[in-house]
Amino acid sequence: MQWTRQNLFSSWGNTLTTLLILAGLLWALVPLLDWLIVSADWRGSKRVDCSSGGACWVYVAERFDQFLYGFYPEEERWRVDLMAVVLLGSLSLFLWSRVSGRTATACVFLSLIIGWFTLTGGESSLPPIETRLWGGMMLTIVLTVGGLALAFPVAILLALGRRSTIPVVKIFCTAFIELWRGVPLITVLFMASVMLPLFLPDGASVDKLLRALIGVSLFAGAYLAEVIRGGLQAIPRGQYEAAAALGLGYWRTMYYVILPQALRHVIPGLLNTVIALFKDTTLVLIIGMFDFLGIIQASLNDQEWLGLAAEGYVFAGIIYWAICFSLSRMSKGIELRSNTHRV
Amino acid sequence: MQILRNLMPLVVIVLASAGTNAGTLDTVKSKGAITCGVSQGLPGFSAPDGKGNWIGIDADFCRAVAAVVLGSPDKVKFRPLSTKEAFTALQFGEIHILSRNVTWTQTRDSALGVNFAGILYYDGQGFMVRRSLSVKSARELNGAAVCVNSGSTTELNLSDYFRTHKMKYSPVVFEKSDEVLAAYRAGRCDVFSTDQSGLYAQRLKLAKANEHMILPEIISKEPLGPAVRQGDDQWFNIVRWTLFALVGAEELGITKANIGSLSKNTGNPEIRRFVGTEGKAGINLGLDPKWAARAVTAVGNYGELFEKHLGKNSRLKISRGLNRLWNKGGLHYAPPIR
Amino acid sequence: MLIAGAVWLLGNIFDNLADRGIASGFGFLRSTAGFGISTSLIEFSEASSIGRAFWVGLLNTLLVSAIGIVLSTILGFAIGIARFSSNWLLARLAVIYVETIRNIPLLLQIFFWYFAVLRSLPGPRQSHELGGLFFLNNRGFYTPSLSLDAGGVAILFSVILLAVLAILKRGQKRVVKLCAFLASGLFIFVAVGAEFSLPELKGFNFSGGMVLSPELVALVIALSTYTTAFIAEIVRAGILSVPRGQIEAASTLSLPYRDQMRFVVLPQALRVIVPLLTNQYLNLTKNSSLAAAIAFPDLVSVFAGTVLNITGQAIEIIGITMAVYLTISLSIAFAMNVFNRNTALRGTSP
Amino acid sequence: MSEPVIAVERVHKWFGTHQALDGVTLNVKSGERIVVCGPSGSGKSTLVRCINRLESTDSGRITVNQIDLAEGPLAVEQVRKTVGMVFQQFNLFPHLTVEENLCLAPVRSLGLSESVAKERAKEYLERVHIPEQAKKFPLQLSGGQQQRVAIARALCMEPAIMLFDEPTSALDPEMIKEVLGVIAELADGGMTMVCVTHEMGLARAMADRIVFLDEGRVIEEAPPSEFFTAPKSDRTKQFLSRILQH
Repeated sequence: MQWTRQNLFSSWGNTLTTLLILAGLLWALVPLLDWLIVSADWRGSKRVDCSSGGACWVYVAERFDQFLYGFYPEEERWRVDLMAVVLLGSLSLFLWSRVSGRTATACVFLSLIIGWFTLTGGESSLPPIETRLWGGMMLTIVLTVGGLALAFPVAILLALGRRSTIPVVKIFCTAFIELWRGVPLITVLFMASVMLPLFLPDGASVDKLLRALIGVSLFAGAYLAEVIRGGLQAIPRGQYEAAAALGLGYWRTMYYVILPQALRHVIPGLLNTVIALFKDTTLVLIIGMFDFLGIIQASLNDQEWLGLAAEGYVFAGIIYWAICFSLSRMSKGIELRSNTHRV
Repeated sequence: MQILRNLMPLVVIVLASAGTNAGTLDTVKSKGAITCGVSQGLPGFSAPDGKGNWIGIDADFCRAVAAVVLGSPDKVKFRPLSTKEAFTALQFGEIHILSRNVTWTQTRDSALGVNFAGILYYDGQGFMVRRSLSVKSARELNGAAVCVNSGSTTELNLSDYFRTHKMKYSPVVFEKSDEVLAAYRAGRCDVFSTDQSGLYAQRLKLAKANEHMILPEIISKEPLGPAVRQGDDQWFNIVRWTLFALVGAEELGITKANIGSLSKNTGNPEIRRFVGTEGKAGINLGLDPKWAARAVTAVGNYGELFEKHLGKNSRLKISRGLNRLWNKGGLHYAPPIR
Repeated sequence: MLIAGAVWLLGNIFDNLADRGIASGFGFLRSTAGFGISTSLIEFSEASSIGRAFWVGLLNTLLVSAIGIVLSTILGFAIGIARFSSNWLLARLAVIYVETIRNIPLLLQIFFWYFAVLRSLPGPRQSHELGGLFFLNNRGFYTPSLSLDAGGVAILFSVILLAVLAILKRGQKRVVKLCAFLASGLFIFVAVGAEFSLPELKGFNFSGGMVLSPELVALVIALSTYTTAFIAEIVRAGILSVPRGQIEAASTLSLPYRDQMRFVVLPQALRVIVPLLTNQYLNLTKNSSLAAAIAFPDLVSVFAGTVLNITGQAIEIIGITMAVYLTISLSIAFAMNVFNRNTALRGTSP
Repeated sequence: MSEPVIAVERVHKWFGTHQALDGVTLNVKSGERIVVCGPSGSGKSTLVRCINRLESTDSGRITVNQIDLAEGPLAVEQVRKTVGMVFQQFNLFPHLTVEENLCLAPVRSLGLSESVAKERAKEYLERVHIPEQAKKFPLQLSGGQQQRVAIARALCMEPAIMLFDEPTSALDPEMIKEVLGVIAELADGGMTMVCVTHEMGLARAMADRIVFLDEGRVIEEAPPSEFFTAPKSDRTKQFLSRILQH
């Protein structure tokens, strides 16, 4: 009672606001929840099972596998599942305090390389699966994780280069970073998909997915570089001087002393870049790839399930939201924890 | 700097090798497969089925070339391309044939570094409208909002047509055809305009297809056909003659079903030359005498292809119209094989 | 040496293109466009040049960005401040807004708004109507328009300029001043004889008047609601960065809450907010390129879309497009830096 | 006249598990000058901050001019208009000039016209002996000058009561003097004051009564003559001996 009075009805202006909001919520939420849950169709397998006028979740359930795997052949989907487990496993090494960050990073990169070969089936006895068949959430994750993995080493070099004392290196790195940060991702993707072949020898073709990955990683690399640079700037001069006094050269100083500290500082920033990139991968649908959003959009034109755009978009929204929100919580958690450490 | 200096020779090699043209035929033979650029999904021309196999007349044309060159229609890798990527992919040798519903125009032939090998389908841009608008002719479309796909001649033809007839229109241009359809379906436009074949295909994707009608006017010439890269005449000839072989076979009455028996026992010299029991047309192409026969065995003659994918045996039910043979009132005419 | 290398590389690429029979150079900008564009701020017809089509696209990009920046700034500040509201419900609602919007991809939101807008509106023949002047349907929002001669444009421009000056100049009665300016502007307007054009239903669509297309509306809504969430977070961080003592001092002086915000907290929070705001403005401008997905003729859609498809000159076109965005980014950054130096740093320099 | 202007009755205040005020009772009559002292963490600042509701109380009652602070926002508003406060950290608005700092509240909350407010600002700046600094920004001034501006800012609201929360603790020794001078002048003018300070000199010179707090409790309350010469409790003696040693 006391709480309600203080927080909702403390003055007449406040009361009015409260009432207005409540009315608005009632007006918007009730029909929404009704459509989403109460009168929605959950069971069945055919279009005719959706007759109640609520959301038709039957369609999502029917297409769920495709939303996850795209056109990846059904009998080979175990590869995707396996690699997802391997990737998650190696990522979780970061949370295990007995494994050093360096080892965990190495494991993640190793699992990515294994993952690529397993999924494509190249250089192994598995039947090859062309990347154009990849799609859905799997493609979204490949683009995000792969793009980041390719971008990460570049980003570190760029960040170091931007702080370099050699003018040419510094100018080059600064220009490179600012160029990619100054243009929209969509033009980068256009560039990668249309212009990249120009730099290759005749007849050699780069896989379309690989091209998108290169585009994504150039873009992500520039943003990551700035995040890492922030971490480098936070390292006190004394650390450099101490390392120099111990006779470590530039690269050793960076590798053993500066980078480990700098990267730990910017973990929240890195995670935020991951979230941004995860959302930005949706842009590949404009260059004709079927990522999670792309495949949902494509399925909206399916004869059987026409007119279910709202369900498709709402489902996509919920999934993206759930993933991004948990990642951002994680980032905030780490930030708080490291702040308490510092104090 | 050191890195750059080390990279320089590599760049030089890359660029130097970019200038040389290895024969496409040799490349294809050594790779054992043809890479074929197709559309990203246009029923009747090239569209993936539930298992990811590419179905359609464009796709089958590539299979025919594969049968001619490599002996098997299965030795094709399909690469779905957007219009934007299509020509660059061909220019830079990522694909060996572009067999996608692209229009043969003078600019494309001369400025884009590609050569069209012939015409597989005589198409023309048309209009689809809702029946409820009670429009009978495209001449009544003054002031209409028109949904079109970016990246083909569609936009240009559209504006030419409206300019010629002194009508106004408002273009709503999307990057992908799925989005064009979605917008038309949502009522954003009065008119959906694209190649007529495409209209028939897209109409299938509408909830109630018979509520929409395709107007009689064809406002453009859209000769669709396979294209190859400029500068490799041998490969160009192979692709072009594969197309002629398919059309020629129909004229000669050679079908997928009867080619087996015909190649053994026929006295018709034209057919004998076609199936390779007489003459050496194939040798000149850098192939063997049985080349044309393999094309027909693999996919059938042009008429069979048409009816299977576009005509009465398909869901599209497009009438042959201009795509009949020359001696039946159409435009398809194959030079003689001799 | 780097530059020499780059020049050499570029030269090679163009040689390659020539070898392959691909046209190169910027000559295509002068050739006739031959296609139509639905929304254009300047005169454009099919007979105009491709170069002009470029300007149409660029102006549309700038239009969307400018509207988006204004809207998202206003909304962002409102929601950022709402998070400190004493009304629990309002504060929660602000949090929910921010956390929902910023965790869903923008492209998805654009699609959502576009099809939501299209679906909720009737066809042209069943338009919602307001006094025969305004019409709303799924082809857009039609309003009467004014056509002005050059003199009229000059007057309009000067009136707007004066109005802006009136706002910038900190005077107590600036609202009154502003109204006076606008009223006199309107008067001059009518006096010089501006021509009104009314929308009317002709055939199956409206013609005449001015129209806001659904694409523009959806894009602006999506861009500004999305950016609002980020700006709200920045505003919140800015407000949190103001020392508690400042608010305590203001409240012991019995300043009303509104004035505490307006005169004490916000001016100081701006020092933190403005540099971060720059990034959001840049992002919004870059994100406006997603217009290509819903048929709004912005720079990417017109130039890197239609023109690229027609001419096939990928290098020139992508190059120009990127250069334009880079220029816009750098100019916004520069303008915000100047603004930052002039206002936000007031009082901190010795 | 016997009615106290500030009445603090058995006030308790907790910060989490820490008890800052433990049943404090204090009455201040009009024109009276109270100095609150005690070791750090004894709750002195909290007490003053409770008087104008910068902190809420957990139990007990505080009235200022017979207005109960617990009554709600309006009551607090009314009280704050008559109570000025000076902080340890000055809390001047760094983005406004000295003059703007002084004029803001009179214009915005008392509704004075700008010219009247400026007149008043000039008058009080003269009172604190820095009329020449009106156009400067706070950060361009020395600490002592800033604190004097803060005092002038509070005075511009023409309060009946002034609260000082360790006004000299953040200052260099040489600056302390100029601030103390201003406070002493105010005291001579008959203003009701409650001042938290470690400056025993100030306490001795101007206080009518000294209140000694420890661990949130009032240990001793006495006129300065009595307080310094004959403290009653041991805790006070201990405190005094420590503070007066240097």
